[in-house]
Amino acid sequence: MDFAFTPDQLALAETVRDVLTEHCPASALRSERLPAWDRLAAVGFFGLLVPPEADGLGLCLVDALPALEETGRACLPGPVVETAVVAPYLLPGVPKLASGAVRVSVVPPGGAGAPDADLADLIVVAAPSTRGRDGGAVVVGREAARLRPLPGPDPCRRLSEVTYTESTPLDRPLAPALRAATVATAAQLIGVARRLLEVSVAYARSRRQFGAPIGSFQAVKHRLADVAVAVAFAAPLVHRAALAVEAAVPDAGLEVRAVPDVGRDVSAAKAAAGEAADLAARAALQTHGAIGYTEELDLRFWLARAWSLSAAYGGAAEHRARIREALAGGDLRRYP
Amino acid sequence: MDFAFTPDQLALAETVRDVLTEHCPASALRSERLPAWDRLAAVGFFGLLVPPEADGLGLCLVDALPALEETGRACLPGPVVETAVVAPYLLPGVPKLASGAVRVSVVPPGGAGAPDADLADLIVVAAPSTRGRDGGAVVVGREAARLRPLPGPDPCRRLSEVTYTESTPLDRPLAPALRAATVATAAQLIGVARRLLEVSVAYARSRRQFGAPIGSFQAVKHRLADVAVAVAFAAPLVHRAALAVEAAVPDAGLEVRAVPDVGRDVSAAKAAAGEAADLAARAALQTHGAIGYTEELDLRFWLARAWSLSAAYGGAAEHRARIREALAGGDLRRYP
Amino acid sequence: MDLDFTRAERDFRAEVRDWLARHVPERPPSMDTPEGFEAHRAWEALLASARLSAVSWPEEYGGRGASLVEWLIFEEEYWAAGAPGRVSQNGIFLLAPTLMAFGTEEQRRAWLPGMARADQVWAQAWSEPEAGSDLAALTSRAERADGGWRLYGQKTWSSRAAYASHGFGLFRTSGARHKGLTYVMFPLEDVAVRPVAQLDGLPGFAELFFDGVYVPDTMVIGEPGDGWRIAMAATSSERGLTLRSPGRFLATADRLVALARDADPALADRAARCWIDAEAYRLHTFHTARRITAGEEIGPASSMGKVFWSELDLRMHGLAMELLGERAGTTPWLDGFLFALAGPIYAGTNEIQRTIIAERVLGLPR
Amino acid sequence: MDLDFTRAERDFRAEVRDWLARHVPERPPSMDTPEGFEAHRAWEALLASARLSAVSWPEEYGGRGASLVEWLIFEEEYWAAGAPGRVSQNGIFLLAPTLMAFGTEEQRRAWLPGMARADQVWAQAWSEPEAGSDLAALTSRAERADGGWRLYGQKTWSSRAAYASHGFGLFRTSGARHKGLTYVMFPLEDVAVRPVAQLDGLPGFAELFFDGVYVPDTMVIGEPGDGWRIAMAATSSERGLTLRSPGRFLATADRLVALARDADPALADRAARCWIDAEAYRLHTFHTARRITAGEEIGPASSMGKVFWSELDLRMHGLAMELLGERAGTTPWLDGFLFALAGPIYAGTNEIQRTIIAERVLGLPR
Repeated sequence: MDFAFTPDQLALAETVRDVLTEHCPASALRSERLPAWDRLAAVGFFGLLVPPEADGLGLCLVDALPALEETGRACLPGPVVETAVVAPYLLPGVPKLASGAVRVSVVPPGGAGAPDADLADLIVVAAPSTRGRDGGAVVVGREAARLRPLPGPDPCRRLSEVTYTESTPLDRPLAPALRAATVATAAQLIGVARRLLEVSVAYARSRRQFGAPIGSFQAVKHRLADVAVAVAFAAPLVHRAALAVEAAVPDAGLEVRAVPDVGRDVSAAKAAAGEAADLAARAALQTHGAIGYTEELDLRFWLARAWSLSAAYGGAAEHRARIREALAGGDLRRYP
Repeated sequence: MDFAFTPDQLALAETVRDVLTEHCPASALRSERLPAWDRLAAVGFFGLLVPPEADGLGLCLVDALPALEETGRACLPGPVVETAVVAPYLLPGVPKLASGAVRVSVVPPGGAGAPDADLADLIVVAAPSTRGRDGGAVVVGREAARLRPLPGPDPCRRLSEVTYTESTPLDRPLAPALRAATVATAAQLIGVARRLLEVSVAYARSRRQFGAPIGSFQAVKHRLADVAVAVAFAAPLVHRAALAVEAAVPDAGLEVRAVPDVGRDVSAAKAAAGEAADLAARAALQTHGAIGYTEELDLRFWLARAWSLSAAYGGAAEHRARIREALAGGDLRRYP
Repeated sequence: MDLDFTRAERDFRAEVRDWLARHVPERPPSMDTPEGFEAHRAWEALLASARLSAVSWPEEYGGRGASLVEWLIFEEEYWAAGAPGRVSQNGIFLLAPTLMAFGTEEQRRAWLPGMARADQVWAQAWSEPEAGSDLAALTSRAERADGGWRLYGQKTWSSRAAYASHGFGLFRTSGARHKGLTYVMFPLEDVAVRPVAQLDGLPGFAELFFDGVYVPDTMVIGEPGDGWRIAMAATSSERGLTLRSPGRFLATADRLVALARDADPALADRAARCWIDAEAYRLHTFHTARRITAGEEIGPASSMGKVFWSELDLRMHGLAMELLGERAGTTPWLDGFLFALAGPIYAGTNEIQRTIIAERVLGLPR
Repeated sequence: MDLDFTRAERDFRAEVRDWLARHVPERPPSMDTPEGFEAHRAWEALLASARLSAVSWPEEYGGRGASLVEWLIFEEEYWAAGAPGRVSQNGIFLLAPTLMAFGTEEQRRAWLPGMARADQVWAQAWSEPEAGSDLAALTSRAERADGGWRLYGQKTWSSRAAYASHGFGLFRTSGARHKGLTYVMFPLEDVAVRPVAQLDGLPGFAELFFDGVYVPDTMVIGEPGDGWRIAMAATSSERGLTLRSPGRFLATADRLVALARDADPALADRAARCWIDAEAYRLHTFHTARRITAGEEIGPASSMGKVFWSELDLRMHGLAMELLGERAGTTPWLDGFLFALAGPIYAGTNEIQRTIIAERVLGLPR
């Protein structure tokens, strides 16, 4: 039992944070579709989860989690989770995946579309959702796909409906990859929420009304405190889920660790992270007042990201319904 | 359209309020089981809804509503709603009902017990609930009933399980009486909530901490403002329900008024009033701090009443489930 | 107490419903685009042709002298019919009540009929960069000029200003804080207008820069220096009945319940709660209308309505976002959600409203 | 990062679970009745006989030197087994950490073993009638006397004091506000104790009246005048790990989910949320334990835990009240609800906690 990120895991996040601070500033969100991707590729980000035999680092999801949180913090555009997390699970044999030269997008089961599919080389399209069952998926090359843009709130995470002429069936199970994608998205949401909170605190310290910084008013303080609490208690659920996703597979070196219900842990993480980010977005808007609504303020990118990622890979209500069903089954054992 | 109480209706409430202020002070709640009942009887309170042919005033439920709210405001003990509202519907022929000489208690369908049954002369016992259907009821004389006290939060509204040896079947439909009882209880809850708010405001004005009255702190202000809002928007639902209960019956003098779904309106009133009272109770406790928990403070009587009446005639969740079902049926027409 | 509509009220509802069924256009483009603005103006003119753009005004100004209850009925029918948003909102519901209460007969005759027909469209201009929630901190000023005033300074969050023809707001003529503010109408043609794009990318607001714009005395409402009192009366009506009529929320609630019909019961339950809350707002408003008709002052109690409807609107649209997930953008709910997010902020933030309720309704100490 | 328990931790859990399964008594009467108090004391003595009353203490004081994680495991098993509330709570979880950090070795030897066996039961005495949330406003005082101090003044909300043998609290020896307060232990036998009945009619608290009670210097913890700093360290531990371990809420959440299993889905959904929140609190605490073990200061972040668990506890019990309706009083949930209602108030109200989070964690201005 050592429930804290290791120095290596934190150092990786620090590296990613530095890259993103330099190469994905808020101004880049207005002008570039894929800021910082090449730089992230250069530090090995897209090979973290790729097996060593395919030139990756063969790390676990939990190792990449703080780094993924940084991509949320920076509001990094592009199919990040799909390329860095889903692809190593489903397409580990695709050449150059680890180098970041291949971008992947995904239409999850029941999903409306694929994020940033126009920037992807390969698109994984899941069979229509069959409630809990793994209906399989196919891989579609970009040139064989027809994309129809879906309007949505997030200018930096554009969804497209995907139809296609040719496809290759996937021979790997979809469910573990989707669980990992859901947890990775939850980690990004934690990053988005933390950034929204930081920005709101900074604004509340500087903006003055009625002769005092608005951050000195109890209503503002308590609202932002509530966001801090929500984020603080959502994050460990996300970290646990990342461990559960891997621990559900027996490890040769250790005894088999008992994860009673990985899906339940994953849903708990996504629901809590999505709700924390939503609360952070509301609080950010209420703190900023009308200026928060303007296109001029960078805030809007993080608001949009909070909303788009909350809906990605299932919304909070959907995940809680799954948790409810799991609990109704009567197995209340916990991991750990 | 004239959605406000008439001077007559308000004058009646004023009379009841005066009686209760004098004869049902908080101190009486500690020492008496039936404070102010004789005085209320003397001003005709128990005959308000009794038909004129049985010596009553033959008024409508809405006429008595502000007066019923006063009984909640005063935390009046005894089976008030059962005697003043249910009995005129179900037992209009019982002699001396209008004079207040006969007290009635009720075990509603699915209810755990009868309130203050040991003080009642007659107990109406509904058949076990058959979800929406009127299973009928019987009347039991006090001497034929065996009472087993049920522990509960409210020392001034004690519930008893009722078993009996002899009973008389009721020949009147139970549903209209239960709807009226539910609305009357909702009106009492509004009264309880208003009193809790007043007491909390008074305490917040006088209690000082950190060198200022606690009512000057934004957190306290905003919490009490939320209570005021909840009460202000629950009350009209209760008033509408009282009109709907009567308007569902065609009136010779007027055209038939369309009440699409009386049960839905009644459930809306009870759910909203119960939740407003619950919010008022929480806010009262948080405002008073630890002293709010003490037996010495009168506050506890109103807290207990908020909880006991919230559960009486169905809790908020139960009523909202009924509303949900009604809406799922697709009839979204409103009254008026 | 009764809740039954009179024969006249029912007839009025039938007439409005019938007219709307025959005239409501397909959803026009956003009023914050040039073509959408013109489409909305044309719609206002069509409404005016049936004397339906401002039903509660006296006939001589273009209304039909409808009662408050009739106005509420109009609003219910209007939003239930899916009719377009009101591009004349600022004029009809904010400026007009002020002209009725504080303007001269000449001012009313000069401006109200054109407002009813949307010949002029009005922008409001309350806020300034350093005076958002704290209106008394305004610094824009009006300086005495021959037979009128010259306006200097900057306004922000001026809704509709990107395309409107006129505006109104407070300008400082003397004094500090609440004192010495003057209520001024002005044409926008001589004002520098910088549109401000919102989350949806469209300029729902603008910044206004005044560099000596001249307005004659006839454009001042009430006495110079009396603007704060006049504006507060308007703000009170803004927060009260006229800003957000129940009809809008009833229509939203109906659509939400339909959207949630086959949803997870936990979500359907939240929809049911919203639907009931919309009813509560409607009933509460009938009661308020009764009080106003009886000559009562509503005063700070209108803050309760502001808190209630703005949070209800946000809950409804937030729930719709949850129900629709990634498909929300293909429906009008996403735009509605972005609009609803502003509810707790504009027309006095909900924090300010709660403080007003606490201090002025409940009597808690400042 | 990993979440797997070591072999030793799993063995410890198995031992505790087994012992509890064999020894947990039927629900005793409330510890706020004379017979219930004695029953709870007897239970503490039985726990102590298995070195389970204070597992994290060093062996020489009656503990078994358990790690923080082991202590959390103990708590999970303890509450899952339905074991009684801890009548020694104030001593073991509030006073003992203070003695460990600020007491002398003599004080520890004098008091800890007896505390572990419940030979002495301790009441806390922080609040005063005019200093509830504002502890710095304390006026009770300690006056210098030969080889010790004489205590004067009044304390209130002293939990357990109706039946306890000893108490501890702050007394003013000089200065104003935070300065000049001294941390004093005292026997209750010479203190006038007025029990205060709670909502449930039982004296969970008492008022204490001091009229010159003499305590020797050995009953002062730390230096005279240094009490505020010492108490704040204890309050921080009160708010952090030791006041409300996750085990309590996990057990409640399990029972709640079972209670809601056949309930309306809207209620079952709320139960599911509570269950997950209890897990979140557990995981967060594992992380905190790791930080403490690594020598980090938790500091004001512990306020987040206080807000979270107290509101979770109230949501869980409030939901149970809704699920049970008028039958709640026939179950332990009603008492649990009344107890949970105090959560947002005691150990620093949640308003104060939120202000601490805002100012000291987020850095917002005072």
